[in-house]
Amino acid sequence: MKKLFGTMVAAAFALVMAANAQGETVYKVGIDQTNYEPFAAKDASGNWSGWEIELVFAVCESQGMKCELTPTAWDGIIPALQEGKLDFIFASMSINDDRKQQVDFSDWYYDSTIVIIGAKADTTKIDFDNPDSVKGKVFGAQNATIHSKFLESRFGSVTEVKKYDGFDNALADLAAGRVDFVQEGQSTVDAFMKSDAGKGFEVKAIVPADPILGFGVGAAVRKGEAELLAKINAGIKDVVTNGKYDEITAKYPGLAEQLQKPSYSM
Amino acid sequence: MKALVVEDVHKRFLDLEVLKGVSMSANEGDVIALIGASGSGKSTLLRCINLLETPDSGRVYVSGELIRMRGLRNGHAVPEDQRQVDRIRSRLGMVFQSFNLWSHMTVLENVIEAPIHVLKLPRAEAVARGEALLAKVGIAEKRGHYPSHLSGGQQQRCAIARALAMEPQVMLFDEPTSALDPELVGEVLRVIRQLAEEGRTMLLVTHEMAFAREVASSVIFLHAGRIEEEGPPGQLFGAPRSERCRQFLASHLGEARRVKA
Amino acid sequence: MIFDIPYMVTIVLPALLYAVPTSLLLLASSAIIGNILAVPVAAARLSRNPLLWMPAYVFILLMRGTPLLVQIYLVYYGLGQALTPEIMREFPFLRDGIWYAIFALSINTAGYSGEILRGAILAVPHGEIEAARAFGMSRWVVFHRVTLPRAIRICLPAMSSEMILLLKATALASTVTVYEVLGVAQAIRIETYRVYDTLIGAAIVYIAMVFLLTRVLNRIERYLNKDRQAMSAQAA
Amino acid sequence: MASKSDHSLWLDMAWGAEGWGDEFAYGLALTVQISLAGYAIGLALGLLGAFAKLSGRPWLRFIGDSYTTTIRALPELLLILLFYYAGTSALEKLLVHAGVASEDLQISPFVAAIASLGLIYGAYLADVLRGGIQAIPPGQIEAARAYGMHAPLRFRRIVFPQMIRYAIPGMGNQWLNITKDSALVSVIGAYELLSAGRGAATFTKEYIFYYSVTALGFLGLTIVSMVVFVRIERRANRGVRRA
Repeated sequence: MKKLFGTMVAAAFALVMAANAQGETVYKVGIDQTNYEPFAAKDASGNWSGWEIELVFAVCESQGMKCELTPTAWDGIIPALQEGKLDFIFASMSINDDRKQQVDFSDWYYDSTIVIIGAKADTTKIDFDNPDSVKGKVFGAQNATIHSKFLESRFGSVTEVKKYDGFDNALADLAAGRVDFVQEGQSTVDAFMKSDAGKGFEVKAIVPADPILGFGVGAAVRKGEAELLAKINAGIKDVVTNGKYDEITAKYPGLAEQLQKPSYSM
Repeated sequence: MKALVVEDVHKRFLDLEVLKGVSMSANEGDVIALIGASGSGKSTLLRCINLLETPDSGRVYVSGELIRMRGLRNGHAVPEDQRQVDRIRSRLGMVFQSFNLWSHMTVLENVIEAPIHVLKLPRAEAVARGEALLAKVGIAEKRGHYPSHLSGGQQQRCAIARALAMEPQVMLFDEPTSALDPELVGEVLRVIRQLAEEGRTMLLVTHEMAFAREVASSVIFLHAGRIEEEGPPGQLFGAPRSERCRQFLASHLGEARRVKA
Repeated sequence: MIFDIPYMVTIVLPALLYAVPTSLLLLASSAIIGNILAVPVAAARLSRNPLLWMPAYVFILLMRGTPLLVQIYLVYYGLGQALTPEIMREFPFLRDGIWYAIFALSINTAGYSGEILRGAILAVPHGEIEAARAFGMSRWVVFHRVTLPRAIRICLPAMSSEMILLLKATALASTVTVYEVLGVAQAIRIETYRVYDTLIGAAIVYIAMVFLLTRVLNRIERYLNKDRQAMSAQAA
Repeated sequence: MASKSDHSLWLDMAWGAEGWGDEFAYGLALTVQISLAGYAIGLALGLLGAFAKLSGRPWLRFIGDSYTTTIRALPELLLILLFYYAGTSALEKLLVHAGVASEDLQISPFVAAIASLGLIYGAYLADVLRGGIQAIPPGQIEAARAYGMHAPLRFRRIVFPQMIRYAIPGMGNQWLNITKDSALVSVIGAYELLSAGRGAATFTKEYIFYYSVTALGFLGLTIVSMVVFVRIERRANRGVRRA
């Protein structure tokens, strides 16, 4: 018993100390710990895969950076970055003013139309300037996203906006019928609607531009880390101009039409 | 050199003064019986000698070595050097009223525990010594048993063997038979008598008057925290000078007869 | 990272207090449902009929052997998968997470309380039950007039700590879109990026709720133990 | 819903790239690791807490009592969030400041999970261990003093083994509780069995099946733990008269 106790304490300390041992610089890339197809999802093989995962490794490779994925709870991903638990976030984070006060963004590396989806049977006409058009309906979105904030600001006064710790759970409730509409980037909902569970759903509305939504998706670094930001920007530019970007996109059927690609004049 | 010297020991619990200046001494080979009514301070005196209770003032010498104490402002005192206390304790063999055997250790493990870890005796030597002592107190066959499987008398004999295993200079007995059923008292007293006959220095707090009269070389009668009378057993039991002692003995006579029979 | 006491007192705490009724609703309804369910669970568990005690045994093992969070997920997302969207639209209350949370908390409590009650029933002095039988009371009458009331008094202290645990467990409802105290605290934290104010504010609210609940439970215990107090008063 | 009639869902639990079996096994292994390490820290803190609560010094007793009452009054999920979001950065600064760790020390969710569970269970184990110490007949400790055993020796040879014996049932309960509470750390992004279950459930949209498998994983862990603790209890109770 005594021996066991000693071993356990030693093991615990070893664990704590292991966090302390570090060799060469490995960049910790913050991604959402929940599934966000087709950009990032953990499949049955246990690996993270997806368009964005491939892209970030391509960016890292182009700059000779050693990168390591760090799945993080989405609602804590900005604090995690600020506290140094992450070196940068590469997780479909939309660039908007709100977040710019917390972090510095790279150049945008994709943009996707933002849509609201709902059941095909539902005949509600969503009028973004008239909240009463969706009175009694329930919206769903991932917590701490531009989507939840946008829905809250437009419709929050008359409808319920349910917020989820991951987009995957928002979809689960959409399929279950607990929420009527879910807002997300088109490329993400597309993956859902192509699946078995998404058969009965369609795009109900295309979300108009709004300061809350900002424009484009970028990598986020701690405020003032210009050097790292420059590297990431160079990396993004590199993969876009050398064709690697298109190569990755081509692996995901239908994604090319959904994504807006940044362009760089030579 | 005296085996044990106690000088002017005082001890108070809250506002109750239990020892009001007790002095006594024991030569090598003395068997001193401490008698007195409950609350007279006899157990406290015994416990002050090995510092299970810390005397508020006074001096205790074991084999001529003074246990160094430091007085506190609140009237109590603490030992100056805990290591000295531990060393002196290892030379005093204590036997408790309620045995206090370590219940997670077998009989033999109880006996060899302190010799190995306090005296740093090699294990084999401690085991040999322990087995010899268990044979001496008559429970050799119980060596692998746990205390809870033993009768009270066997437990107390084991506790005596445990104290003896330290080869103490003085044995301290704190009412060793009080917690025992009457029919088990005899077997424990037999062992103590045997030790007395071997010439061990012993201090014995007891209610067994007949036994005290038989084995003690000297008897101390305590009353209300003071030594009321002391002397050889023949004199103290035969012709007590103090009225209190006479009364005490009279009330315990019945008990004494019972044990004798 | 900042900890701003005025901000916490004026902004966070009022918002959290607003969510206290939701937490208390979760607590009260699952305590009532769970403890009522505990009676048949305990009775079945004590039955000699394997068709009764075996399901009760498995139920208790499942409730006590798996994390409450997994039970909540299983109830919320599992039922979400089982109930069709048509049923959900037919019964709009089914869309609200709080019912699933109450359901999960209730069956969980039934498992724990059932086991506590079982122990208490076994601890009822046999003589008292025999005396009731001697008066010709039927088994049912003996159970609900003598055994159960005695058992409930016996297990009151254990039940009290179980209720404190239940109050703390209501915080898990925040994981299935229920805005009880922790849920609201989390929403504010995410919204404002302020960690210390919100979470410490929630801690203060929970400590206050636990403190008050402890006092209420003590009152109830004292009330139900009137008979013993009278006795000890006489003895003294 | 999308029930697949053409093949059993159990096939999806296969090992390797095609199935979720290895993800669940990995999650279960991490659950066990997090629980074990959290429990070890909990025991160390619990021991300190128990001594503080039994101490003769009022300020130590106050610290011990405040620690256990506060932790006991707070939901475990809140404590885990509090430690992860607020506590780790403070701890990092403390360790760096104390020179124990280098500047770039980062506490991962995994370590934060272990530390927060350790902190929580330290409070519960403190009360269990304190009960264990109080259950030791004082005479046995006095006997150890009477033979000149110094305090650390007394603790090692007499107090600790007996305390553990009296505390084993309570310690067993707390072990079962920590294995279940370890599921809460999935919320802060530490990977364990429930994270594996959620990943599989949301990826395949088979919530009932994969959350049931998750529950069964925890249930298996509970049952194995119960069997082990019955054995340990039987071993530890040698020398105790059975009533």
